Amino acid sequence: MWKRFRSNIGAMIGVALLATVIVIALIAPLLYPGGPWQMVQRPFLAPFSVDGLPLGTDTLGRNVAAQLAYGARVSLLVGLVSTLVALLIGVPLGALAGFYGGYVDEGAMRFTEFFQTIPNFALAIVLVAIFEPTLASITLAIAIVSWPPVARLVRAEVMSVRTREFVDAARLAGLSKPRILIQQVLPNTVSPIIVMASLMVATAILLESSLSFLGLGDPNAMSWGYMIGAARTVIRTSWWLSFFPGIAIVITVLALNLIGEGLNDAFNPHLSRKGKA
Amino acid sequence: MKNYLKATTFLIAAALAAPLAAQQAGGRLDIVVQPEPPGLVLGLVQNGPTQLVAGDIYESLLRYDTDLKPMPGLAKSWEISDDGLTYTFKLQEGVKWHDGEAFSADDVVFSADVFLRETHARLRASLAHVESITAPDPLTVVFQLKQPFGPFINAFETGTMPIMPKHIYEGTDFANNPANAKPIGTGPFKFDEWVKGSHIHLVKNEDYYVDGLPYLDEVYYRVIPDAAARAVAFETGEVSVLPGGSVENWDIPRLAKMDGVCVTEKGWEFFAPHAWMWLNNREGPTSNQKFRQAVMYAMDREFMKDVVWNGFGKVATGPVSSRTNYYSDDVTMYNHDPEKAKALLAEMGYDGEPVRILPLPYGETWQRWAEAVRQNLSEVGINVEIDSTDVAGWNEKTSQWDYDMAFTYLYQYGDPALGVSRNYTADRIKKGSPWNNVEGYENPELDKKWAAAAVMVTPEERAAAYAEIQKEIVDDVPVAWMQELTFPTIYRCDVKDLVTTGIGVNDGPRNTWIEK
Amino acid sequence: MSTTLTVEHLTIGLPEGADRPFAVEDVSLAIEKGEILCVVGESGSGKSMTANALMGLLPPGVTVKAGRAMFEGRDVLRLPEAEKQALRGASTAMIFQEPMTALNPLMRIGEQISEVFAAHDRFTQAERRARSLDLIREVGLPDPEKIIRAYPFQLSGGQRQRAMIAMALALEPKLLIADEPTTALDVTTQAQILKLILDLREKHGMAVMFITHDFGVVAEIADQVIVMREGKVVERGKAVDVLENPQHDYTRRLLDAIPTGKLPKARVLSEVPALEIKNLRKVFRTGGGLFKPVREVRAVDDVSLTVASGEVLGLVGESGSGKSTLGRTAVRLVTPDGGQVLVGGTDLAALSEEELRRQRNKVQMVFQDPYASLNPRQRIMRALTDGPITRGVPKAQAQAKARELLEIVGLGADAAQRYPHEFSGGQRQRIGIARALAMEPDLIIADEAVSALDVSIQAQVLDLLRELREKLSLSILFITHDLRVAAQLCDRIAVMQKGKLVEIGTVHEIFLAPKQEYTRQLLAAVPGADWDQVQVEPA
Amino acid sequence: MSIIVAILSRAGKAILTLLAIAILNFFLLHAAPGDPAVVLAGEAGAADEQMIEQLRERFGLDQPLYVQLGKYVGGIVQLDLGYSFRQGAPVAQLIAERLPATLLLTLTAFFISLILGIALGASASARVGKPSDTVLTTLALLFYATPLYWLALMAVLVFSVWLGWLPGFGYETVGAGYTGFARMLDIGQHLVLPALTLGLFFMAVYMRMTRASMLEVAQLDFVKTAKAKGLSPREIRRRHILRNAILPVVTLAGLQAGQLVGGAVLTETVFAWPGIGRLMFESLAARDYNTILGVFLVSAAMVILFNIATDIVYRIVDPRIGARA
Repeated sequence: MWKRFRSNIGAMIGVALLATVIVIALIAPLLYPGGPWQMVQRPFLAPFSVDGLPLGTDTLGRNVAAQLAYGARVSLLVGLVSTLVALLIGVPLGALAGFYGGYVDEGAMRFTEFFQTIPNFALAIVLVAIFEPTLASITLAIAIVSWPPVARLVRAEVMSVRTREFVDAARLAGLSKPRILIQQVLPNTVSPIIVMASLMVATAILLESSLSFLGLGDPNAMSWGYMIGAARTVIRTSWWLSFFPGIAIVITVLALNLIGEGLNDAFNPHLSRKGKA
Repeated sequence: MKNYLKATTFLIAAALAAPLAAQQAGGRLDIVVQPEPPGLVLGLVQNGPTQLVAGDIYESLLRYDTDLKPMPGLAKSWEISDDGLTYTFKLQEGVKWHDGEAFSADDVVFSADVFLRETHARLRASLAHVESITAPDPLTVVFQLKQPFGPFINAFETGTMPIMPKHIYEGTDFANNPANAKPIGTGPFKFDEWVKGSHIHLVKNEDYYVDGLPYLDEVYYRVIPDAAARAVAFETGEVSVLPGGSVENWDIPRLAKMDGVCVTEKGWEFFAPHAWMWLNNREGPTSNQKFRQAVMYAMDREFMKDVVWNGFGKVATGPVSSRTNYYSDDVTMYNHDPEKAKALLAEMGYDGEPVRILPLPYGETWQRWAEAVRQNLSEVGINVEIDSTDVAGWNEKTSQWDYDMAFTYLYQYGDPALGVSRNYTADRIKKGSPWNNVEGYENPELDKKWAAAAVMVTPEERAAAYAEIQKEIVDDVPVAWMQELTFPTIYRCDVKDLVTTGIGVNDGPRNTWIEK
Repeated sequence: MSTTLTVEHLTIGLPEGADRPFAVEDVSLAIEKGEILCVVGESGSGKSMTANALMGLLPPGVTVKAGRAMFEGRDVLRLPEAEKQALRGASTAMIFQEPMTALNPLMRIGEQISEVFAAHDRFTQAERRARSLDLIREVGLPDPEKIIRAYPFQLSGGQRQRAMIAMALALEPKLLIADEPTTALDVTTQAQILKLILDLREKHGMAVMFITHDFGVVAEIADQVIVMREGKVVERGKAVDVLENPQHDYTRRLLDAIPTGKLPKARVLSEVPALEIKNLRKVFRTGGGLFKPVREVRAVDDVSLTVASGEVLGLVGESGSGKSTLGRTAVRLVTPDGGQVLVGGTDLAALSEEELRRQRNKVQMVFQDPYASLNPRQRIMRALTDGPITRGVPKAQAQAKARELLEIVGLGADAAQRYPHEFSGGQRQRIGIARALAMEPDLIIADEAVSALDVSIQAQVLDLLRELREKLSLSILFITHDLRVAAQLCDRIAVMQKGKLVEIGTVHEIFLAPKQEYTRQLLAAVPGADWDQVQVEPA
Repeated sequence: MSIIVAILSRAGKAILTLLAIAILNFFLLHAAPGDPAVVLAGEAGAADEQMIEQLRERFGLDQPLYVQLGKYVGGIVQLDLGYSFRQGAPVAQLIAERLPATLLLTLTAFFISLILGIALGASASARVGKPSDTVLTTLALLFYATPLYWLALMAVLVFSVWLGWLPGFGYETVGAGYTGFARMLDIGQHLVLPALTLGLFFMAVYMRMTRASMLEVAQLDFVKTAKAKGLSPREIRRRHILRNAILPVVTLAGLQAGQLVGGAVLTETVFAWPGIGRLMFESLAARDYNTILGVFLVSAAMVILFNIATDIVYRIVDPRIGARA
């Protein structure tokens, strides 16, 4: 599997890009000890116009490069944590629905459908507005609107794995149902969940940036969406203020997608297999 | 005083009565309105967007020039008795409501005494000084005051006392009157259509009582929710007027540089929007006077004005705007002095207890402003966090006193007694409103002085009293005064006579014409 | 007779990284007009690749490296794609193994047939329809008017395969290639389809290249046979000669491995029952909702039978006969609607969920699919010890036992540390057997335990079972669709049809003197039944 | 027949779902800090307690929560969405005024994205591995990774400001007085940028899905059958692969309807499109509960309609569904 993944050029590009973003996020405090909010120079300096400010300054004279680096922390954090939370909701729900079937399934699926019926971005906006924009509320809101596909996926996977004969064998071995679900069934649904999770991180980053863009970001956390939102009114005079964070989002989301696709191909070799005797 | 007022107004009235030959009739004007007004009946809703649009439809008795001197509105002349207790207005002749009914003094009495007393909180405060309102004849209205109240002459502005049609509203539930969907006023433009989310269309009032006015055939108020899109709309010529606040400040220089674009900072004199941060005087570090002073010294308000507001406006020196009557600059000046701020903090023994800043959720400028303040404060060692919320949350938090420092700005309506004292006297400490003494400042000495100054008869007495108040209160720093705001109006230069009064475009394009 | 197709020295290369360089190596063959050539081999022998190459249907990456295939005077391997396309469906036609998936599920049968005409631009719309109806009639499908409008899912497996054949025959091809067309079908259906192919050959005189793994089928229809192994032809000749007198070792092994009709001698059975099933009933209900009617299927309908201690009871039936449900009910993977399942005096059917878990070890199962029956994410050791440890066997003891069992089933103790994907299908079935044994059951239910295996592997697993039967005196309920397999291993055979027990008796009784008509039909349908008369092994 | 039954049963479920949404959101909104009376009073430029009390009474906010809920749900059952005190009009009327714009936007974006996505995905799959496939998939990946609003800003900048080809915002040319076809054309021009911006992301999604699905279906046995019949690759793709491949795409499109309607909020804001998404966003800041709830209900109903529509398409394309039920 690793071999297949490693031989996928797109996926390796994705890994390289994501690794770069992660490293930048990690060493941001070392690179820019003054933090992202420090006003270091005149506002609206164009990129490369002043030494030491390769990406210019923003509306308050803050270093765009520093903002980007710190923004990576927030974007990645929100993306990861919200995905984890979404998995924490979606996986158990989907697993129970798929494994026990019947009324459990019916109930869980109604619940899921219910959440899928509410336009998700609108719900996220309302949730963030209600809980007030903090990193926690944003993360939670994103998780709440993004778990239903997880539940559906896990349910479908569990239903398919459940009918495999080794599950019957486990029952015959006298294993209890919860144990079968956790030990036998769930480990076999991990691959598609990983693929989906990698794509969800990407979507979560986009969602966070959209919320920030609408002014529903955490004002104490520098994020890329915040940067674009703050810069959209000066997009005509200072293109770099919205361009660079936009590119950062595109690159990160792209990287995650490439990785997700690479994982998918690696997990499902039959789609890429080129014929066998 | 009476004569002084009359003399000026008549001069202006004369000037307006004889329009210059160069003025051309016809044409259409597109003005941005942001956000979309909740309703257009000015007697029910008086917020900015509503007044911007409804200011064309409704009128009051007076208008005010950029020096806050009254001019004729629905009243062609007025008289104030020497004891300052009787205000007598002579109304214009031949005025008709947009539905064709005749306008009379009864409408004025109904509006001020019945309708607005019920619906208009701010006016209600001024009307508390009024003994009676009467209409001795169809063209005369008399306001009889209980005691002299100098600022009362400023209460006849359109947004403060819009005259509503009695024949439509009398005896009805004002808020739910079906006629609210199609507002009827006496103004230069009539309501035609409101496409929600898109635009409001007004057409020329052919029967307007001033001959030859208005010049324009129609006015469109365009709803464009995004600031960047509004700028684009102006550039592409979709709209030709951007009222103050329509675009972010940093876009103004760019737009101003374009060919055929004019910018004016006039038109906000009457409102004199004054921005400050409420500092919660009740609890936390902000309850300490030294801390509040430290905040003042810590902030580089000149920088903020130059960078955040792109140089528009003026750093505030105290509670009264320099554009408002009775302003005094004989006060302590809080220049940017971090060392002094640190010293004050050390003196009070500030222990690093975090304080929250609640920015005003009115767009990027305000957000940046809060960020700049946070940065300044953190530089002197104050722990600051920005609280974020939307308009409703801001209202809730400020009116429930759930904040440490909260941005706000308020109009001053030309007189400290109308728009300043309400924020500092102890009797105005009331939960539930973000417009009163939200900071919880209590100073009984000053309370008395505020009260006395309001009812003094001569301007000279009042000026002296207010100067004293300002000197004292600035040392106390009940709130952190930030800046006198100006909201430059950007317009195409071929739009002439757009801003002619102290309330600018809110007065409606009554005299506006387009050069062809 | 003239030769329809001549293949000379055909070599097909596999893409890099495959397990061997060539799928097919130096294969030559010829088919006369009206002749049926059977290409026989196990999976991976290259028999299907050969067929695909002839049709120009090789998967991407797989290419013809050498050789030629002369058909109608042209080398079909070297034709430009457009000409290959014109040839396909018109002069050469092909039918496939899985009638379930070989038809487009979203198109009506009629459309799919007349599409052949459209592809080759023949006939008018009306003629196409008329011809489609004729074809449907010719392949023996009922009610052509209805079939033409039916979707594949509305047809049974056999009907679908007939529809496939109708498509293949549409333009009267000179060569029909049939790739395991009956493997997925029940025996009786298989017999009918084989007969249909024979009839059509008779009528149209086309050459047929018939690919199969089953020498029984070969015996039924072949004129000529070639046997392939790992891409090479190992034996060729007339069908009779190859069957009667195989020259090559591999052919002989294949023929031997086929569970022939030779009946083993009868054994003396114990009186003690290992399993008693009494009046067992199971009804499946599908649908049922606000607007949907409930559909009932009586999968097991009042069945009673006994498996004696040490006995192997064969349970035989076609798909849908309820034999698997009976097996699953007996281990209580399915809870019956009525009746008893007595194992050592305990009624499994009546146990509570909790009680059942404690008694689970009494009956164990060996499953059909060697790939699905082991958890790919667990080491073999886990699979073999999970059950015993749950039962309270100390871990060390369970592991020792597991190693021992792996030795017994012929894999060696070190297999315990490996993952399932490291094993072949036959090895996995051995692991499955070891897993069942680890529970020390009173009874093992083997549900089609050898059906998914190649014949030679099948033979090895059957040998193992026979060996274990002796060594451990196992009681086995052996469920299979294949009478020949049942005959090799079982003491008695029970025949099921549509949920009911039709007949039960010793192997000799069933094979030599079947009492029921259905049993006789089943026996007659076994491919190669004529060739391979039932013999009783001398005692 | 079975389609009608299926729709009826879905509609029944939908009504329950909508009620549940109403109740959930009712509690969510009332949990939000911010009192609509205070906001409204605040907007008036001044507020005193008398006024706020007056407003509370008018809104019914002085009553216990359960009474408010009961009234609201009671109203909904009678198709009454309540009254917006901020806007001074019945919510149903407010929404009705804005709904056509949103429907036009989302439907156009939906169909553009679905049709273009499927077409491009199919053509990419036909050229799999070739440069044109690489270009298409890379583009799709880029659209997929680009924030919607950013794309919108850029689109306005390029096509409206720099090139001047298309209007950058609004629903129609205000005051132009167009009627009939001219008006349709005018609205159409205004629609181009928002619909494309909203649709591009989903187009990318559907394109990738179609491509993958086509490649997967191409491996199936019946494709081999079709080839063996002598069909040309084009016909095989069109008649056999595509039809089977779009089924999962259609399902996905139905599932993503919620995202599409949600995405309209952003698009409507950037393009000043007078739809219900913007109405909701603006009402939120004013705590105009009834309006927000109304928009939620209507947009959820839209999502359900999209679902039913894709369901019908699915049933038409796939004969197995109706028969199985």
